[in-house]
Formats: sequence, structure tokens, C-alpha cells
Amino acid sequence: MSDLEQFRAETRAWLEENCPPEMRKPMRGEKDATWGGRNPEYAHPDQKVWMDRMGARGWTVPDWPKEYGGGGLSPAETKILREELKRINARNPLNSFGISMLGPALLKYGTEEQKLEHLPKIARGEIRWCQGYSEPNAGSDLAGLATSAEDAGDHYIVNGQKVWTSYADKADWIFCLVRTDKTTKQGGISFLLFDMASEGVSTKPILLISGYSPFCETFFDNVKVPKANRVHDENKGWDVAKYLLGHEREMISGMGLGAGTDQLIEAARKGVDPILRGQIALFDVRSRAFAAMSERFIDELKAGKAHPAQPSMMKYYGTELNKTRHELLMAAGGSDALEWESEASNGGAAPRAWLRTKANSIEGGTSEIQLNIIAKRILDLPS
Amino acid sequence: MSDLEQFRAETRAWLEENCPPEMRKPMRGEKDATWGGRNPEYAHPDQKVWMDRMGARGWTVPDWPKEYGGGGLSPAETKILREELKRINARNPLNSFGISMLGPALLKYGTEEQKLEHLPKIARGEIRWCQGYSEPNAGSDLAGLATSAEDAGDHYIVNGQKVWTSYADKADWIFCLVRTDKTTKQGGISFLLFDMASEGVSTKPILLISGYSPFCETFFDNVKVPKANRVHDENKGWDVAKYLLGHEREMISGMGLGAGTDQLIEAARKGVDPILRGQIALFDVRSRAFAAMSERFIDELKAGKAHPAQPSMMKYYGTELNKTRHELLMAAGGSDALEWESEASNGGAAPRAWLRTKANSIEGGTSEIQLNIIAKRILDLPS
Amino acid sequence: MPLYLNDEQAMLRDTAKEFVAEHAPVSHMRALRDAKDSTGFSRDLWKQFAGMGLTGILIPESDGGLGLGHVEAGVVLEEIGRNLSPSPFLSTAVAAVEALKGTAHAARWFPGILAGETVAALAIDEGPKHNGRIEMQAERAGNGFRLTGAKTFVAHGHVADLILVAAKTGGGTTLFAVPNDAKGLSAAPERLADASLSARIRFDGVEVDADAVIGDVDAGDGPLGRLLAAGRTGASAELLGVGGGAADMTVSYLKERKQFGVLIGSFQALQHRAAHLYSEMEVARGAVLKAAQLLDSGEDAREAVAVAKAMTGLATTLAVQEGVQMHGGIGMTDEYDIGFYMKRARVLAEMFGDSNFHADALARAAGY
Amino acid sequence: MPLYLNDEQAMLRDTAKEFVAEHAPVSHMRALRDAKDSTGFSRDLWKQFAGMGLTGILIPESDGGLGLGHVEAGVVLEEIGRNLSPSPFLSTAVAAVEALKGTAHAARWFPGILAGETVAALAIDEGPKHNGRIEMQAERAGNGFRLTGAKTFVAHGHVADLILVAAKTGGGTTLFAVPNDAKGLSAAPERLADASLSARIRFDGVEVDADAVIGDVDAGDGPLGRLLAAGRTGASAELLGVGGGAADMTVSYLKERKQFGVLIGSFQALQHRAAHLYSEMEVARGAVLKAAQLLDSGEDAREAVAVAKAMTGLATTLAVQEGVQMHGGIGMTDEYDIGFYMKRARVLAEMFGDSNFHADALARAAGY
Repeated sequence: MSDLEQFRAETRAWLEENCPPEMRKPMRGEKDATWGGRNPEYAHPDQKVWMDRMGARGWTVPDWPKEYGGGGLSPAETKILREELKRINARNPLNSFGISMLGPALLKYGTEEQKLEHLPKIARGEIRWCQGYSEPNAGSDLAGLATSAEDAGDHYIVNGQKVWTSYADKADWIFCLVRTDKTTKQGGISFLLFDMASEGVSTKPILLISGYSPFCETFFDNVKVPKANRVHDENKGWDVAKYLLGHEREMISGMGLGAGTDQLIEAARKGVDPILRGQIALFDVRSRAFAAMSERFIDELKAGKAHPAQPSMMKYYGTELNKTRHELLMAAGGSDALEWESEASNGGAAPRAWLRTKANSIEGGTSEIQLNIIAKRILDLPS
Repeated sequence: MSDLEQFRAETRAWLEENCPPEMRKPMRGEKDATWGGRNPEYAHPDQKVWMDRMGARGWTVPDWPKEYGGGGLSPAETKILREELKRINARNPLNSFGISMLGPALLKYGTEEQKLEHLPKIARGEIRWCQGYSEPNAGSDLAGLATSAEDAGDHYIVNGQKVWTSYADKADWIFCLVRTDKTTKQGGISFLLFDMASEGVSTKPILLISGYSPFCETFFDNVKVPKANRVHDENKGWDVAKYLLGHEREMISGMGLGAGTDQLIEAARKGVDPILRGQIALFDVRSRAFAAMSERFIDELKAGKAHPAQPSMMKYYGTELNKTRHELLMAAGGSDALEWESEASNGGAAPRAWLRTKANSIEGGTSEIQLNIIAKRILDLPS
Repeated sequence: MPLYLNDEQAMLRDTAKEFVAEHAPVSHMRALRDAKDSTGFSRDLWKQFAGMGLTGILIPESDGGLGLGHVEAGVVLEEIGRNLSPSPFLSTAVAAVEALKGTAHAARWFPGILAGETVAALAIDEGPKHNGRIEMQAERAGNGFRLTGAKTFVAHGHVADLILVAAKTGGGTTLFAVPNDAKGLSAAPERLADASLSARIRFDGVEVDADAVIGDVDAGDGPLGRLLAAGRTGASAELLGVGGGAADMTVSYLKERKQFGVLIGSFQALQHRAAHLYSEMEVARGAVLKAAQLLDSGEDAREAVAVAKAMTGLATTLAVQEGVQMHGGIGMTDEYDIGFYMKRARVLAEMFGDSNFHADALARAAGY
Repeated sequence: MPLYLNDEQAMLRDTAKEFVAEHAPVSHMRALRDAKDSTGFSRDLWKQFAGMGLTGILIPESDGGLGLGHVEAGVVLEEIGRNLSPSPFLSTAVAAVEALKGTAHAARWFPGILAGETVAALAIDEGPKHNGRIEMQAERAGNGFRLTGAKTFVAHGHVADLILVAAKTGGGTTLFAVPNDAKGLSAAPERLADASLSARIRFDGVEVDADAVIGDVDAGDGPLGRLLAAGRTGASAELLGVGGGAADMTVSYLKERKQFGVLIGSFQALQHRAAHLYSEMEVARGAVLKAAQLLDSGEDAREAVAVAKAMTGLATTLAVQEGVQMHGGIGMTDEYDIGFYMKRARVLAEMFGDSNFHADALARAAGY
């Protein structure tokens, strides 16, 4: 047996023993997601068991180095782990902007102290992070941000307002873009980390059309942030932000592979009108082709062969696909899927999830922005 | 019986007697179209019978005044005539750019002499017209045209080249945009009529992807054109052209109502895969809705209620619909519809017609141009 | 008859536009929702509709109504759609009136409808998808019938005074008019995504007299067909208003929102999408007017009605999708109205059969 | 195995790219067409393919071939697609070889294929749509079988040395290898829209020996399944090349064509459409590579193959439509190449089942 075959066998055995049965059932809604943090919420106690077991092994972040709380796995091993997790339909043990966004940026730009301080806590789900990028009136135009960080010796004084901060009201720390130089646009931005419990930080949830409030407006009123909490050089925050945006797009593009397809096929099996059946079948073609493309993209990314703007394509296609999936789910569900509060509808899980997907092609850079990027950076079309 | 009811009864009786049975069968291809002219071509002798009978009655142009060869019918009567023609699936007695394009422009801008000279011959199919608008390297940008008409006293000397001249090699006369002033762009254009038999005119057909050559390159080498043949004032040709373009778009948009839908439904009845069946059904929804929209548009146009840019919408939607129709026909036809020369395929009628439709959204102003016009002139979006 | 609004119809449109925008703008719907209103619409507003004569729009003049047609009803429904006004107008003044017209029920129910006091609901669907199948049974019992079964997606079903319900009788389908207080009838209201209230109704051996039959026993396809044709055409008109409202709001936003220092409406990619959307909506408009005119003319309108419902479903779905996307983040917030349009469009698209249902029906009718 | 080309495969791609572009560019196809060539491809070119070893790409090394897989065959087919090169590579070196591999026929036919002398054709379809139905009969006769029926859409069928044909035998399907000079066999070549030649073949009691059977009698589903999987995956790769070629040509045109004084590639509406097209083609590329890798690994590749054929059909159809439209008038002329891409895409989309066929098959396999 080769090393990899042995690794697969051991992994399979470990998962068989350690993944609680409840965590092998599909999530029924956003509330079933595990986010960890100082004040964690669990819809089921097995969520914590599963997160803790995977976290202890470093398998919440299998390819991070062991010294930072990761699993230290090779790309081939990581792929096997993912395959084995998928085989048993295991839920994601830990949803985390720390893992998907901040982590990779810290690994690339962080100091050794920053890595040792933050990465293990991310890996184990002890600290929940949020992202402070967008600002009112800045929209897709990130470089226009106005939140200021004034130099006060060994620390900055941060003032301003962020918007669309995901789960800011539930997060423990924030990674945040601030302006440290007003004389240039992208050149005057720095990347700071700070505790959301700091004095002067307040949040206000934004009610969405889905009836949920995953985003906040976040206000900073003379917040004191040590300079040691700056990642990368002063005024070089844009580099970190760009790097991190790529990872965010990757993550969001994964939505195109969402478990919703299973639901859709299930609905089709129960019987849908013949035209919808055909629409689902053609959707399934695109969905499976995109899954193959995603596999290729991840493999190329790991091998350093991916075009740097490729995440824009993944983000664009994956989110548009996800929106279509939920349109089809709504059509399959008919009037049952219109119920908003009833118990039978699980509190309107279907329509709320459908409406939630409409943000996929807006958050993390709109579809239009991604298409601009593809046109300019991949196709090299003229301005 | 009201006057209109009586008109309908008489019309029905006349058509019953005068429309030859052969002319009530669907056209099998472009060759079945009747164009008239000095050297007419008929695939079937009944084409001439039908054209002559309708022409004598002025019913090739039912709403033109009688003194110009028209039928002198009211809008309500014209609508009844069209309905009765449709009821018996009568073919168009005369395809003519004279009717669809030049006629309306002459009625609005022509002198009394020009109207009396040209309109009756158009109505009876005696003179076949072509249109000289596009030039090489001008593309969608008509105002950049370079064909020059130099003032030589009582006549102009025309030099230059046109392209995409429909059936120039078969046409008797041309209506043509020429430059009479090089110092301004749109302000320096005039609208001339001249005989294609004039000395210095030559044509060269352009072979298309359909294997047909409906368009030509047309060359003018010191062609002498009497000033009496200019329509509207010198340097005011752009007004005539714009007016006429609207009519061209109307005509092309009619393609969205093409007889091809019958073929498509016929194919669906014979049996197609279940997904294609659904695609055809949804196409049919759009096609029928567009037919209703077209009826509304024509009624509004007659009542002077249509937005002047509305033909752009009709042209855009109708031509895109026609392209979709032929994609669906190709899918329904399978490998039979790929044959290009065989007798069974009627010389490749299906694939040639399919390829021909691809020009619909290019000729007479591309779909992109129409969308620009809708955005600017109807939606009033900013530049 | 030319295919555009005549002068009287255009005048009605102007009146309806002004009236609905003033008395039932989107903020009216939002307020009802925020108050968790349990009726689902404003009875005061319904009275005002009556005061304008609108509840009797399809009721013959001989019965005290305006005696107008589906074109006129559509004109009003378009404004209701544009303002997302919660109203029993479609179920009561359009579909129910059309089913009851010319039957013995007219005398009983029309006065209340004309007065803006009576509300009717349509218990047609039995499953989550509108499909024409009826399992509900009506057995002969005494002088009348005993109804057993369940219906779903009944707008206003929990507050309606009168429920029109289709059931199987021995030799066919029969349409019944059932008062809301009939014994054995229970209506459970459910809040839908668009904040409207729709009921699941159980009929547990509900006994009705013979005179509850609308038209003749076993011949319910007649009045039910009229009800569906009117309901579908009306829902199409309302969808047209929803889509038109969303499109207008979006085009306005494109003209005022700046990004990268310029108006986003100057981006050609958005211009082309807006122009395409405009075209779709115009085509839908043609289809709706055609269906309404044919219904009014008494000609066979079945196919035109199917085209109208299917096409408005397609066009309005595009309108709300483009609307939310082009608004960007703000379009996702509950505070902004565009999301309400998306929700309402979804509910109306499903009502009386979605685009696929009607496309499929057209295909069957055409023999494929 | 990572889902991208390994170093050897990338090297093969570079070689194939250079070779095909040099020896069989679009002008090669155009010249054959203009000459009304009656073979449908260049036998010299086929010899050159053999000289490069490419005709034996899937033939085991033990039989003198390169012993490579479907990923490698796909790499070659993509370049054939990109250059619209008329070639019997797909039917002969991919689908037929895959069906004959490991059977008694390998020894008889592989040497000729390796030498670039033998051409094989696939007589699979019996109606205008690929649907898997087989009416053709093979009755036992003497030492062998008598074949009766007709096949259509057989690329190279009129010049092939060897025709693979599926027929019904008593207890199932049997796949036969029939030489082109068999008595009673008549192949009528038809010129298709893309200028290729495809035959309608009649089998009027064609008698073949028992050893014409590929594999076992009544067990033709095995080799036929291999043939179809290879053919579909190969056609997908060729479609990818056609779509990629059209997309590249179009993006280049956007960078050089001026209108209203600026490059049309600077129009945002066209940029977004080009970017969307790029995305579709990339997704199709992922699907093709996945199918080929799975085939090579010996795992069940049926669904991945269906996805690849369906997705390349969708993406490439978009590529050629956008290609012609964005080229404007010049794109409609025979003189310009983009129209050839549209024609070839249509033929390949139909070959071995179109997107709807494969989507439908996926739906059936998934139980709906």
C-alpha cells in the first residue's frame, strides 16, 4: 500500500469513528452552520464535538503548517481528506472568515508573532473574525474608503464607518482596511487587526430581504489599535486586501457546488412539470461541469498554475449558478416554497435561502466587477 | 352590415377568387419570394399572376393613396385586408425595398413628380429597388460615409463604393446616400435615386456563409445623376435616411413572426426530445407575445402614438427571436438538417436559412446599435 | 379594435394610477407588514375602491356595476402591481365576479362587492403547483352537497366572506360558492414571502345547499373556466405592473447612483441589459393587452391568456432579478423597496400556473 | 491525479498545436471544400498523422501504438477542432480503436491504422437524432450473419475501409466490423453544412462471417459502450477546440476593429459578453478533462462523459454565435473563417448526441 493509500485508509477510519452521525446530515439552513468564537451558538451539540475534534487534529485547516494549528498535510493528502469528508457527506466543521480569508493573508504577509498569535485560534474556532472592507457610498469602489487611522505613536486612532460587515455583531475580532494616507488612493491604505470588544466599536445589524441580518453597519469612534496589529507595511494594505479578495472569491464561488443541487434532484425525482425537468437537467450539466472546473482550478492553484484573475471567473460563474439553482428550487417548490413563517416550511427556509443567494453576485465584488476583471486581466481587452 | 363588415366580405370573396392556390402554400425558401422588376424571376408562374392582380388593385400597398398606385384603404380596412390574407395563408404578393423602405420616404419627402414617377411602378412590381447605405469600413457608423457626389450644374457626378447592397445585381434602381459636403459629418449627406443601368455602375456579389449572395459590393465610377433625382434638400439626406431606417427595422422585425414557427410546431408534433419540446414551447410563448406586441406597435404607429425609437425594439427583439427559431429548427432537424446539397434537404434549405438568420441582427443596424438606441432614446440613460 | 388603450381606457389608467399611488403606495404594504396585520389588506382601502366604483368594474351596469371589461380591470391591476398594493381586487372583483356573473349568485353577492364589504377567495389549487387536478369530493347529501378535501394557496381565504371552490361531483366538476362560516370549514392563514396572507383550507364534510352550486351541477368547467381566464389575465396585468415598477425604479437608480465617479447608467453593459429588459416588458405588455381584448370580445382567448401569463412571468422575473442586482448591496436590504418587488413577483408568477405550466398547456393544445 | 495536463501531456499539446496549425490550418479545409474534394479529407495528412505516431495514440504499445489515453487523444482533437481540420482521427484513431482494442480485430486492423492507410467509420445512428435505438437486424446466415437496415450521419462512410455497425441479434446488440467492399453495402455521401462528407449507408442483406463480430454475439453493448464513450469524449474535445478557436478569433477581432473611432473591444457590453463566453469555455474545459481522466482511470465515466458532451455543446454554440455577431457583417461572409466555426460546431454538437440528449440521459440516470 502506498503512503497515500495508507493515509486514505487511516483518514477514513478516523472519520468513521469521529464524525458524529448528526454531522453527516445536510444542513437545513444557515443556522446549522458552525462558526465557533467566544460566544458560540450551536443548533446541535454535535457541532461543537465535530469542530473540536477536527480542530485538535488541525484538519479544519489541513494544509496549514502544524506550528500554526494546521494539519501540515501535503496537497495530495488534503485532496484525499476532502474526498473522504465528501464521501460521508460530512458537514463543514468550522465556517470561518479566519480560515477562508484572513488566514491565507497572514500566512503570506503576517509577522511570526502575528501568525503564532492568531492562526491557532482560528484553526480551533476560538476566535471568530469579521471583515471590514466596504464603506457607505464606496460600493464596488473599494479604493475610495474613508475610515481613517491616525498615527499616535505606538498605536493608531481609528475613526469611521464600515458597512456590509458580515456577522460583525457576532465576531470577536475584525480585519479592517483603514486610510493612513489621504494624499493617494490605493497607496494610502493599511490593514489592521483589532478586537471588536475595543472601546469605541459598535455594530448595527442590517435587516435583509431574506429577513436575516448577517451583515452590520460597524462604527469606530476613536478606537485605539496597537501598531503591532498592522499586517504588512503601512500604506501597503491594498496588497493584502487584493490577495485576500482572491480567496474570498474562491470561497464564494464554492457556492456553485452547494448542497442545494441534491435538494433540487430530490425535488425532480418527486415529480416536476416536464419543462422544469429539462431546465433542471441542463442546470445539472452546468453544475457538474463547474464542479470539474473547480477541481481543476484548485489543483492548478496549488500547483501555482492558475491565472491570478481566475478566481474572478470562479466567483462569477459559481454565484450565478447558485442563484439559478435557487430559482429552480423555488419553481419546484411552488406555493409551498412561498411560505415564510410556517413550521412546515421550516420558517420559510426555502424562500429565505433563495433571497439570500441574490447577494452572492453582489458581495465580494459584483458579477459586473468580475466580468470587468476577466475582460481586462485575462482577455486583455482595451480600456 | 357595417361598411367594414361589408369590406371584409368583399375582400374575402375577391381573395378567394383571385389568390391562386399555389400562393396559399408556405414558401419553401428564399427562391419562392416574388421581387418583380425588369427581369423578374419566378419559381412558379402563379407568383406573377398573384403579384399582377394585387398590384392592379393597389393592394400590394393598400394604404398608399390611389393616385400613386396604392389601394387608398383606411387603417381599419388595411388591417382587415391583412387579416384576410393571413386567414388563407396567402404569400406576400411582392417583396420590395421600394414598398418597405423607399416608398414611405418618398411619400414624406418626395416631390409630386418623384411620387408620380416612382410609386406606381413600385406598387406594381415593375421596378426593383436596392439600397445604397453601408460602405466599407463604415460598418454601424453610417455617418462616416465617403461616396461623393460632386455638383456639375444640373447633375451630380457620383464616385465611390457601397457594400451590403441587398440584391444590387438584380435591382433596377438604387436609392443611395452620398456625400455632398465634406466639412460636416451627418450634415453633408444627400439622398439620390438613380438607374442601376447608368454608365459607371457595377456590382459584385458577396458570397455569404449560407452559400447565397443576396448582397453586393457596388461601385460608382463617374456616374451622372440628374439633380431632379435628389430627394429632399441637398445635405438633408440624413433626415430621409433616418426616417427610412425606422421602416427598414420595422420590416426586419417582422421576421420575428416568420412562417418558420409553423415548421417548428410541425417538427415538435412529429416528436422531439422532451427538453427540446420545452424549449420550443417557451419560444412559442415569446413568439406569440411578440406577435401581439407587433400588432400593438403597428396600431400605435398608424395612430401616431408609437415612440420614434420603438422600431429599434421591434427590430432587436424580432431578429433575436428569429435566430432562436432557427436554432431550434436545426436542433429538431438533427443530422437531416445538416445536409447542404442533397435533394432530400431541398438543397440544404434548413441550414442555409439558419445561417441566413445570423445576419438579421447585423443588417439594418446591429442588435447592439438597437440596444444603444433604446437605452439612450427611450430609457434616457446617460452617456 | 386597435391594440392600444382607447381614450376612455387611458383616462381610467390615469385615474387608477393617481388613486393607487396616493392611497396604497409601497409604504402602505410595508406598514401592514410591519404591523403584522392579520387581515392581509386594508378594509378601508377596499371601501375606497368601492367608492370609486372599481369593485364593480366587471359587474354589469344592470347589476349596478361599471360594466367594463378585462382591459379596464387590467389597467387597475397594473397599478396595483406597480404599487404592490395588498388588495382582494383580483380574487373578488375580477375572478369571482366573472364566475358569478349571469348566475343566481350575482344577486346575492354583487351588492356586497359593490359596497366594498364582501371579499371573495378562490379555492382552486390542491397541491403546491397549479395543475388543474381536483381531488376534492362533493357528495349529494340531503338537499345539497357535502364537501370533503383540502385546498391551498387561497389568497385572503381566512377573511373572505365567500369562498369559490371546485369539487368533483358524480359526472364532472362543480363550482360552489361557500360562505366562510360554513360548518366544517377551517382556514389556516399562512404568511407568504411577499407578506401577503394565503390560506390552507380544509373542508371536513362541509354541508351546503343545492343553491351553493354556481351554474349547473357537473358543469362547473364553464364558470371555472371563466374564473381562471379572468384570474390569469388579471394576474398577468398585475405582474406587468410589478415588473414595470421594478424596471422603472431600476432605471431611475441607474440615473442617480454613481460609482467610480460616474453614473452607473452610463455603463454600456448595464444599458444593454436595461434595454433588453425594456423589450421583454414591452412584449409582455402586448401579450396582456391582447389577452384582455380577446376576453372582452368573447372570442376564444385561451391561448392568448396562456401566453400572457407565461410571458409576464418570464419578463417580470427578469425585471426583479435585474432590479436587485443593479441596485447592488442596497437592493438586498429590507429598507429598500426593490426586494418587495422580487417577492411579489414570485408569488404572482406561481398564482394560476407559472410560465412552464402555460407553455406546456400551449404545447399540448398545439398537439405536441 | 491533478486535473490539469501533466508535463508530457503539455508537451504533446505543444507538438500537436504546431503540427496541426502548420499542416491543416483552416485554409486547408477551405481548399478541400473549394475543390469539391470527394474524399472529405487529405490522405496525405492522414499519413502525416501516422508518421507522428498519432494514429496509434490509443493503440497499446504492445500492438505498436503509443499506448496513451483519452486525455492525450483529447489534446490532439482540440487542435483539430481549433483548426477545423478534416480528419478521420476521431472515428478511426479514437472511437474505432477503442472498440477494437483487446479483440481479435486488433491484429487485422491496427497495422493499417498505424500506417495511416486504414480509415474506419461508425455506423451508429439510424435517424436524424442520435438516440441509441437500433432497428438494424443481423440474422444468422450460414457461418455468419446477414445485415439488413440503414444508417445515417456516418462520417467518412463512403471512403472508409472498415465500417463499425451495431445491429440487433436475437438476444441483444452485436457490433460488427464490416469491410467497405461487402456485397449489398451502399454508401451515399452527402455534403454537410461544414463541407464534411457524411454517408447514408444501406445494408441490403450484407453477408459477413462470424469473425466480423467485435467481441461476443449479443454482447455488443460492451464494445459499443467503449466506442460511444470514446467518441463522445473525443467530440467534446474537438468542440472545445472549435469553441476556443472561435472565441480567440473573436477576442482578437475586438482588439483590432474600430468603430466610431475606438476599438470595439473597449465597449463594456462586448467585454462582459466576451468574459461570460470565456467563463463558459473554461467550465467546458474542466468537464472535458474530467471525462477523459475518468475514462483513462477505468472508473465509471458515463456521467462525466455526458456532462462533457452536453457542456461543450452549450459553450461552443455560444462561442460561434457570439463570434459571428461580434464580427458584424464581415462575419457573415464566406471569405472570413468565423462562419466555418459556426458550421463545424453545429455538426459536432449533433454528433453522438446533442446537449439535450445528454442532459436527458443524466436526468434519467439520476432517477427523474
